[in-house]
Amino acid sequence: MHAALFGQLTIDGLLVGGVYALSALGLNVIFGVMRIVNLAHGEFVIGAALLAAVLFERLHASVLVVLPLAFVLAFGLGALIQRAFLRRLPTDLASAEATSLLMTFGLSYFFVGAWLAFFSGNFRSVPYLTGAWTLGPFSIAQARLLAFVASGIVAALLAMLLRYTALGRAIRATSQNLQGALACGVDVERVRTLSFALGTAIAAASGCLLILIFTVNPETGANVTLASFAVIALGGLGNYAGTLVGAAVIGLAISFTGYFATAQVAQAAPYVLFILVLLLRPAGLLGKSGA
Amino acid sequence: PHLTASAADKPIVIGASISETGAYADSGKLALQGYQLWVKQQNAAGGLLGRQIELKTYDDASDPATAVRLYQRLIDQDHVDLIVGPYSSAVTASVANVAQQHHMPMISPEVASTAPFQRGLTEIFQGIQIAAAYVEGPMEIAKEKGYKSIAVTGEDTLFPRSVVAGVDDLAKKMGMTIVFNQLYPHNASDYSSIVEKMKQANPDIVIAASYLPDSVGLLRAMKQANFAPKLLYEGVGPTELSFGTQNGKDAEGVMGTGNWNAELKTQGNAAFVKTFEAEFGHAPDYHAAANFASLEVLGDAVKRVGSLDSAKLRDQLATLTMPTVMGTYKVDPKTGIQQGYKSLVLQWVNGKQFVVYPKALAQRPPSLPFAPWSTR
Amino acid sequence: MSGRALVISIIVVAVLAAVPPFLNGYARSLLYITVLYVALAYAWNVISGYAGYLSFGQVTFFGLGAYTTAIAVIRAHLPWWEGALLGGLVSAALAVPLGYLMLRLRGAFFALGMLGMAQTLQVVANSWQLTGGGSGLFLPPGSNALPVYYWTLVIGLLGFATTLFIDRSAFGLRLQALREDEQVASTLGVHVTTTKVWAFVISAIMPGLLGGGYAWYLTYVEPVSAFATRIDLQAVAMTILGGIGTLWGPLIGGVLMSQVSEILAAQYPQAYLMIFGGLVVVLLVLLPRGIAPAISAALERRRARAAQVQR
Amino acid sequence: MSLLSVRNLNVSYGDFKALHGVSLEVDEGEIVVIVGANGAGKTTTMNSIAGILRARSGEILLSGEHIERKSPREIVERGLVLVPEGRHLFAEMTVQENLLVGGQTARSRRRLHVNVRTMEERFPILGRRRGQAAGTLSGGEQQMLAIARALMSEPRILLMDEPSIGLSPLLTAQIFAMIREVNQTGITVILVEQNVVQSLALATRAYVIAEGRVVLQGLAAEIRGHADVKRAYLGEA
Amino acid sequence: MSTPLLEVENIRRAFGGVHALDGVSLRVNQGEILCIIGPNGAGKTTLFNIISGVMRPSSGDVRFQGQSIVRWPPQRIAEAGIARTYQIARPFARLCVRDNVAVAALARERTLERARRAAQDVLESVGLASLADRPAGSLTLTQRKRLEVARALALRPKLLLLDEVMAGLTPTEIDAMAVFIEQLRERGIAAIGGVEHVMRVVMRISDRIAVLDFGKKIADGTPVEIADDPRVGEAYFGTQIDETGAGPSFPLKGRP
Ligand SMILES: Nc1ncnc2c1ncn2[C@@H]1O[C@H](COP(=O)(O)OP(=O)(O)OP(=O)(O)O)[C@@H](O)[C@H]1O
Ligand SMILES: Nc1ncnc2c1ncn2[C@@H]1O[C@H](COP(=O)(O)OP(=O)(O)OP(=O)(O)O)[C@@H](O)[C@H]1O
Ligand SMILES: [Mg+2]
Ligand SMILES: [Mg+2]
Repeated sequence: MHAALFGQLTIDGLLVGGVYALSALGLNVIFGVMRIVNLAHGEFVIGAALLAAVLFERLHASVLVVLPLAFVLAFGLGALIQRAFLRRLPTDLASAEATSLLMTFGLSYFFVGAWLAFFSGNFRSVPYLTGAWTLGPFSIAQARLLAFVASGIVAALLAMLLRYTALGRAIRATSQNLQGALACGVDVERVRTLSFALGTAIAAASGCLLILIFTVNPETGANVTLASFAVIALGGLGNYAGTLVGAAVIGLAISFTGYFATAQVAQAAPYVLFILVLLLRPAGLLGKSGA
Repeated sequence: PHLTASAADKPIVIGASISETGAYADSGKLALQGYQLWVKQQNAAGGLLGRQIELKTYDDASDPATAVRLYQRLIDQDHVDLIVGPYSSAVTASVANVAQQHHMPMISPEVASTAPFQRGLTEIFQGIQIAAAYVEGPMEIAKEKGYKSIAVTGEDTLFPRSVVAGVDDLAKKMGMTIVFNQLYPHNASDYSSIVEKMKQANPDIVIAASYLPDSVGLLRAMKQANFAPKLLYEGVGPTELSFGTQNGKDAEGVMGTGNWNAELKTQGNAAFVKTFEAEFGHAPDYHAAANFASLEVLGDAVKRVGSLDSAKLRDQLATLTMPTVMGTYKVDPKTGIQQGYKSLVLQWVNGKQFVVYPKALAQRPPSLPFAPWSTR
Repeated sequence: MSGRALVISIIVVAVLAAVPPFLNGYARSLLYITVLYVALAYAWNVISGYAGYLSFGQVTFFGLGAYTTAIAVIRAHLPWWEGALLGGLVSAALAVPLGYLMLRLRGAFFALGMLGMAQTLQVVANSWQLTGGGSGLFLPPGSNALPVYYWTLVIGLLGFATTLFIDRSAFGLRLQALREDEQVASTLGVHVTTTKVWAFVISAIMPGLLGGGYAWYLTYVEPVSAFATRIDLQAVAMTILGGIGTLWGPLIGGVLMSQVSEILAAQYPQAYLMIFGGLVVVLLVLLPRGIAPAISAALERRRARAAQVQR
Repeated sequence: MSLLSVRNLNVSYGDFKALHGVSLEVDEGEIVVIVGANGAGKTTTMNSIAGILRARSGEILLSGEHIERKSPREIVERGLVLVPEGRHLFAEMTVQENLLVGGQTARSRRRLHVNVRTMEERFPILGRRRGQAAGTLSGGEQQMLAIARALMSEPRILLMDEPSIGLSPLLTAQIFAMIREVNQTGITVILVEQNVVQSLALATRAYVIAEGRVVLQGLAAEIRGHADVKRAYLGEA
Repeated sequence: MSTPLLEVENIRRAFGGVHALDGVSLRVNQGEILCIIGPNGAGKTTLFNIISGVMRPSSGDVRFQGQSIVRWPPQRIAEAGIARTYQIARPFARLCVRDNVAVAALARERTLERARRAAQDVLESVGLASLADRPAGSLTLTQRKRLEVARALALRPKLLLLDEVMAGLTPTEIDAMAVFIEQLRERGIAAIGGVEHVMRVVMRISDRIAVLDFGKKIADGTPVEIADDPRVGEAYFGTQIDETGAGPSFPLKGRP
């Protein structure tokens, strides 16, 4: 194989991985703190993506302008959902995990319906920065690079929030040790609401970037949820650094299998990879392997 | 159903399911408007057999099981007098069986693949040009220009497969070689790998049997990989008007197959376009036209038969030759496969679609080669 | 099951068996779909309700059954029901190794792992010559829905009977023990892996058998609709709303939800998904344990009150 | 008025009733020890006081104010803080971050950082391990961190659940010395311990809990001499 | 000498850097009662986990009636005749008490009905019969501990591993449990008890006592020998001599 081709596939894979990374980070923040796998995650991504597309069509608004707007809207929406519904789920029930999964499943149906009513079933994308820069033998898609860089910035902001602010410490403390956080007087209810809101907002941000690369309609959210879950399953649930690695692995797997096998194989690659990794290392690639 | 005295005052009900939601939702709205326009015009002109016409539609969410149940509901519970088919090939394949069992003739306005018609069913009729003929146009154009090598791709589902099924034979006949042939699955999202592979194969022309989302995705991936073949054909995607809005200048030069065009000099077409725009405030596309034309044919058949007798209606639809906004309707009486309508190759030039093939109907010659990305 | 419940069940079954020939095609189809989903819900309830392994991918076996049947009918010219039986067998055969593999995962990992499995099989169906790739497979047209309905009804009854059996058998007790605590169950002599793989196989055979009927009913099989996640999620929602891990839950949830969704889909096609999803959320807030447990709790209370009054 | 009074506390886990009407009184400046066998309900009592568990019924008053319906945060803000059983450190966060979370109810950033420095002076080993992940500390260091983290919120009353668990005799002695020191700075201490001998030596008063009930209470010395206690907990006939 | 019922040979098990068990060997004969004492974290539970098959040792062997069982799955070990209780009671919360025991009885009985009857008998013997229909999640701590024992007994074991069954019991209950354990000997069931404190009882019921400390066995002998062993006194009771000097007091807590 030519080195150039290898490089090109690597670039393509990493750039795609970048966008998945952001969406998966949002999912992982929610899981880390609330221990809920949010099946409606993809719907938040897609909702924001479609909003960005519609605002671009109607008002020629740049996604970079829409992104903060969507972030704020989704933040509010996430807080509302947590307060109104998720908080009401009983936690002492033996089937608590099933109930929370089902509730987020119900939410996902609701939002697919809502987006259909809102945006129609049309497939949309945003023709913004559709070109590519050439760098020696490589071509680097502008939108992908932008999405990658923006993902990186949002991820870095998130990392900074988590590391250097009181709220971030409270979030990490709660996800690492609920009992300890309670004992320290962390307002866990508030942390949960903020985490769900934050996870949702990050989903929305990733949606605004995703739309630069993919063509989506309201029913493509489930794919995003699955891919994001595959990413965090690879990187380790609750492990934020692992998420980035997982996303890179998934992106590369899609890119290389797509080239050397078929597009069909590439489509299945995230799941196959995720199942394999789980069977070999139940805690994920970077997770500590259990006893 | 037989006419009784009281039934004569009741409107004739035409039933159909529409994919208003689901995978094929894009086209659903315009398809419905095509129906609605015809019903409105026909009612204004006195209806059918002296009775008013009413349209009864449900949303099948592009799901075959749902569609089957809805057609049964239309026939068994709502007792509609006539039916027309649903949108997608997959949904139609199952619904055709319901029509067959109830002996209700059914025109499928938008099913281009012939597979559903080759199962010995006697009640369904194809209301659109067959898929296998789609690629003739672009290949003829390519041959004229002396292009030799072809890369073939497309979504791996019924209709796109029928589109590319004939490429092999045609290529042999025309002395061209296929250097790449690989499909991608439904709901694919990332096309960069497949485009990279095509680029490595270095073909003169790319034939992609794609719908709207994948044709946009492919085009974008090609631009990003800086890959521009001399001719780019992308199935039915480019015939959608939103192909233009979603791609802007990048759409320039892309070809696709349409079954209809606003400028087409078919019977009643100009009036159709004008009234449609007046009615709905936007331009019709081929979905609207195909569905409108199917009702034109059905209405005409009813008039000729003079009743709603389904057996006679069936025979009439099988043998009828009739001009519509789409061209001339004529099917193979045995299978119901369309023989009359011709497909058109459209090309985006200066932000608009033009018919470039067949020559007789062309509004302008094809603009080739497809410009390299660096020169745009 | 009490004597009265038994009598009611027999009457219900008799009606379900006797009425369809007199119904029009639409009512029959509606009944078929209802019974189909109830049967799928019963299948799902075994692995997810009794064994505690929430699966979002039992549709894998539904699709497998559909394809096996289509291939058997088209290639081997078998009658469809033989094909469907074969579909059940193939599903069971796949479920054994798959169970050994996948049941090592827990919680959301198993749930989404199974979802991924369905996606993977869809990809296989999409790229394989034998399955017709993306074009799918056409079965001979002109099929009559009635035999498929009875087939489905019988499997639904089998599902009910299996659940009844699980509720009162050694196997069922072991299953529930491992749901509560696998490690403890194993040190008490429960063959944990074998037991849960059996449960998984039961939860796979039924969709395999049902998928065959579905293929014959639709006369067409293609990857997207055969492995549609929404089929699975619908069965999941029905079971949990009805009451997960209970005998009556899948029935109550299945009948209720399929009727509600049919009405919603016909009346408010645009708002259907929103209402359906909203309903799930609201019901979960109100009845987190599902309808069947809520009913039995209410009955329990009434009985207690009656007993008090008597005293 | 006592600083903390717990009256008739009933707590359940699902259907399982863990506490049956537990009552306690703690005065300002005391060290009160609660002893009892594994599973007697000591941790349940402590967690309920700290607001981490919700009692079915009963009252908890801190300086006369009802706190049984208050959130853990509100309780910490009122000066009652728990060093939980099993430490519950934030294992992947640094020592310093753990302290910062402990002080997150602080009124100002300045105050927060002053407190961190104070803790690092008081526990020099923590100062030296400032940047190390808490999970990699040794058992004794972890326990010190747990106590320091609790002290970060400047409590009036400190609840400690088995602080000596898993510690060597030397470290246990150090921790107990530290508890006395903390108490001497004016902080009231409630201590749960299975290390009956040492804790009774340290405490002013003691409660014995069995099966979710207070079965004995009194001055530490009296309890130490009680026949039942000798037999059940000290292995003496 | 006949082969011992159970032989544990040079078992090692590490968690990360912690050596929970560091070359421990033990023997238990038919009908013998062995108590393992040692502070928190000495490795008692880990040893039980290894014997009962829920955990694999890093190295070493376990033989039961002469056969190596160290690679067997837990259910096979249970069927062979080793039953255990869990230190922290782990009832099947949503199952009723009788069914909790019936699960274990199924290893010996062929039908569910007979297993339930056998379960009822066992429940009688531990004094839980009146609670047979209650969900196990609603039991009190002592009741849960008894249920643990009942489930283990329902397996009709040859060897019973009792992990801290005394902990948390009141003095009277401790006495009752001691009597119960002594009766095991009469029924020919061997037992290994892991006991953290309550030395008085340990001395009374044990045929032999093994002392674990920091994952190592530091002594093994009859109660009298153990009481006299200077090493034990030093390592286990040494620094903890009660200030009244009245003999062994509460043991040390675990490792640093
Ligand atoms: N989350 C829980 N769910 C159910 N039961 C519980 C839970 N936590 C504790 N219990 C039970 O409540 C009782 C009291 O437990 P608690 O932890 O308060 O005891 P403790 O006195 O602190 O014991 P230890 O000395 O072991 O720390 C025990 O029987 C225990 O099994
Ligand atoms: N799964 C595990 N992962 C990591 N460390 C473990 C694990 N299980 C036990 N340990 C460690 O191994 C050592 C021995 O633990 P074990 O539970 O066997 O002690 P024990 O003698 O039963 O103590 P106790 O009296 O407290 O029950 C302890 O330091 C413990 O922390
Ligand atoms: Mg405790
Ligand atoms: Mg232990």
